[in-house]
Amino acid sequence: MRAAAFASAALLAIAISGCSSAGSGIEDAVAQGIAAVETASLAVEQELADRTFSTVTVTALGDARRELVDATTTVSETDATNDADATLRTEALSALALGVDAVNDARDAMAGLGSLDAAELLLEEASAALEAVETQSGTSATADRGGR
Amino acid sequence: MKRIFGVALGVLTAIGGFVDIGDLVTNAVVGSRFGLGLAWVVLVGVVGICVYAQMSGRVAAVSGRATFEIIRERLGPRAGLANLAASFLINLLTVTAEIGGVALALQLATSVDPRLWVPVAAFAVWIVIWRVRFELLENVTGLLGLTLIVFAVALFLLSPDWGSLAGQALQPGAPADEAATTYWFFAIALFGAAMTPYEVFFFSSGAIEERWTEDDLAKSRLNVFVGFPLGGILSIAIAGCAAVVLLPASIDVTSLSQVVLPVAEAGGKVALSFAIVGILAATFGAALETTLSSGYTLAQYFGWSWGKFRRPAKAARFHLAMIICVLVAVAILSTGVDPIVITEYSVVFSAVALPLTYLPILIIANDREYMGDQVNGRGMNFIGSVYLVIIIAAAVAAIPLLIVTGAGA
Amino acid sequence: MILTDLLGSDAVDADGTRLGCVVDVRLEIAGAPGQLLAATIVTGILVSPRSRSSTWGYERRGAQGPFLIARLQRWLHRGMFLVTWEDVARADEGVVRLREGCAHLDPRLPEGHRSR
Amino acid sequence: MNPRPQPLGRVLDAHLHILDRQVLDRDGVPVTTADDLELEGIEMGVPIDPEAPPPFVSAILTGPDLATRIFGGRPPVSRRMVIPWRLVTEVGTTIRLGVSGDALDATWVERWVGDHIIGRIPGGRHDPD
Repeated sequence: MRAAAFASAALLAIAISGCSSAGSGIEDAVAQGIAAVETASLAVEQELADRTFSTVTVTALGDARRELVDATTTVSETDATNDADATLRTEALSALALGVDAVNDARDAMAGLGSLDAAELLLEEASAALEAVETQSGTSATADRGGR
Repeated sequence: MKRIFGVALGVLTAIGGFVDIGDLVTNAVVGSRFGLGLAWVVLVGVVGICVYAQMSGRVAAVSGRATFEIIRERLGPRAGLANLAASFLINLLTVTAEIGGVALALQLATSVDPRLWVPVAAFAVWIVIWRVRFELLENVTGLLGLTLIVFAVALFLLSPDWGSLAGQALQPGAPADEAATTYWFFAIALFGAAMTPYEVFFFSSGAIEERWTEDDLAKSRLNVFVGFPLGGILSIAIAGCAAVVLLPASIDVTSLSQVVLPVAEAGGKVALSFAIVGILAATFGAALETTLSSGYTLAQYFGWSWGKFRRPAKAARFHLAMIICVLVAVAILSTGVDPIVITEYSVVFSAVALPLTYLPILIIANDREYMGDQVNGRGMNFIGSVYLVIIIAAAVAAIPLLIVTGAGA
Repeated sequence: MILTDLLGSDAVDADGTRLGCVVDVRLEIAGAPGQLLAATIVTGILVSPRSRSSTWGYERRGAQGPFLIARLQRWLHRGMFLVTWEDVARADEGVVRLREGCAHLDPRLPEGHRSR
Repeated sequence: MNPRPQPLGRVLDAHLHILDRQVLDRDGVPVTTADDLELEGIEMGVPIDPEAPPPFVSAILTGPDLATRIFGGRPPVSRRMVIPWRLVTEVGTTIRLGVSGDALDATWVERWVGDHIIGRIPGGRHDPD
C-alpha cells in the first residue's frame, strides 16, 4: 500500500518535472527573502526582550543576510520572458535590497552602531514590501499558469 | 542498585544519542514547512530503527559478529563492496555534516565563524576516539544530549493550540502550498534521518566493544524499545516547535540558528543554553559515532583488526582510516559548503543505501548457525519483512524525488 | 586450483549437456588427523539447475524465515543436487564435467552444528 | 533423489560456511577474511583419477584474491597471501587459527601501518584511558 503510494508519487514527480518559469523562480526567491527577514525580526525581537544571547542573534542575522544575498542573486540572474516578469523582477530586487539593508542595520546595531529598535522597524518595512511582491507575483502567476 | 543504574544509563544514552544533526535539521525543516503533517514518518522510522537495531544488537551479542562482517559474509565480495562504497560515502558525508554541526553549535555559543571552529571540532573528535574509553564517550555525550529535552519543554511553554497540532499530525498529506512530490521527498528524508545505517553499524559494533553476551539482551531490548521511541518524541518536539513558531511566520528553516529560535521564544536564555549544549553534545556524539562507523565498516569488510578496546597500534588500519575520514571531512568543510545542505543530502542517501545493509541482518537473524535458538520469532520476521518492503520502496523513490523536487527547494 | 575457479562453473554431464551451475563445494572434516584440525576433504559439488544467484543456504538447511526470502531462495534454487566427487570427471576453465550416470543426491546438510 | 552417503565427520559447504568469513588468530584478533580457498589434488583440464584420494583444502587465500573475485582475473601465484589450512583449529561462524596473527605474512600491512604510522602518534601504543 505504502509502496504503491511511493511508486505513484515517484511517477507523478517524473511526469510533472520540467515545469518552471521565470515567475516561479522569482516567487521562490521572494519566499526565501521573507523567511530570512522574518527570522531576523524574530531574532531582534528576542534580543530586545532579553530572551536570547547576542551570539545567537548575531549568528541568526548573519544567516539571514546570506539567505537574502542568495535570493537577490537568484532574482538578478532570472531572465524575464514578458513585461510582467520584468516588472516583478525589479520590484523583487528592490524589496530584497530593503531586507539586506535592514539586516545590515540590525547587525551594525548589535556591534554598537545605531539602534536596534530602528532596525526592527526597517525589518518590518522590508517584510511588508516583500509580502506585497509575493501577493503580486501570486496573482500574476495564477493568471499566467493557472496556479502552481 | 548498580543494575538499575546501568539500565537507566543505557536508556538515557539511547535517548540522547538518537538525535543528531540530521534529525535536528530535517525535523525543523519539515516542521517549518509542513507542521506536524509528517510526524507519522518519525513514528514509522522509529519503529524501523528499533526493529533493525534490536536485530543487529541480538546478532552481535549472540554470535559475536558485527553488522558489516555479516553483510560481507552474506552478500559476497561484490555486492558487499558496492554496499561498502555506498555506506562509507554516506558515512563520510554524515561525518562532515556532524563536524560542521559541532562548528555551527559553537558559532551559536560564540558567534565566531564556524569555519574557524571546524579544525578544533575535528581535532576534538579525533583525540576522543584516540584516547577515551568507549563506554565513557558513549555515556557522556548521550547524557549531555538529553538536554535536548528542552525542545519538548519549550513546546509546552509555547502553549500551542494542541487541537490544531493534533489535526496536522492526524491528517497527513501535502498542504495546499506544497507539491505532493515535495511532501514525499521530505517524508523520505525524515525516514532516512531516523533510520541512518551508521546508527546500526555503531550499535552492533558497540555491542562487541562492550563485550555483550546473551545475558545483555534484555538490557539491549530495553535500551532500544524505550530509548529510541523517547528519542523519536524529541524529534517530533523539534518539529512541533518549528511548527508553532516558524511556520506561521513563513520561515523555512535553512540554518541551525533558526532551529533554536522557538526555544528562546519559549524559555528565554535558560532554555536556549540547554538547547545549545544539547545540540553541541548531540552533534559531537554523532560525529564520534559516524567516524567510528566508517572505521568499523571498512575494517569489518576487509577483516582488519578493529575496536577501541585495543590499543591503536593493534588496530592500526582501523585508526588510520578514521584519521583519513576526519581529514577529508575537514577538507570538504573548508570549501565553505553549508553543513546544513550536506545534512539534507546525507539523510536522503541514507534512505537509498538502507536495503542492502538491512537485508543481510534480517537473514542472519534467522540463521541457527549464528543464532542458535535466539533466531527471529514469527512476529519479528513479520515486522522485519514489512520494513524490508518499506525500506526498498523508500530507497527506490528517493533519487527520482530528489531530482524532481530539486532537493525539496 | 582455487575454490572460486570451481564456483560459478557450468556443470555438464558426460554428453556435454548442461545440468546447471556449480554453486558450492561440499567439504568434510574427516581426513587424516593433522596438526590442529583433521584434514578437510572435498566430497562433492552442489549444482543448481536454474540459478547462478547467490545462495544463502535456505535450500540446504531447515531455515524458514523470513518467509518471503526463504520462499524466493527455495524457488530460485529448486532442483539443486549434490554430486559426489567420485562422479566428477574433470574440471576445465568454467566447466566441470561429470561422469556418466552420475547420481543426483539430496543437497541438504546434516542437522545442526553451531559454534562461535 | 537418492539419499546421500552417511558422512564420517563434520560436513560443511565451502561457499556457505567458509568463504568471506572472518579469520581470527589464537587470541581472537581479526587477521583477515577468507577471500578464497586453495584446493590441492585438482588440476585444471586434467582428468580426475577415480581411484585417487579426494582433493583437500590446503590454504586460505587473502589479499589479491579479494580483488580478483571482485574484478575478475587471476593473481600471480607469487603475490598470493596464504594462510596454510593446517593452522586452522576451528571452523564456525569464524575461522580460528592456532597461532598468533603477528606471525603470519597476511598481517604485514597491519603491522607496517601499526609500526610506522599509528604507533608513532603519541598514545598509539597505550590502552585507551
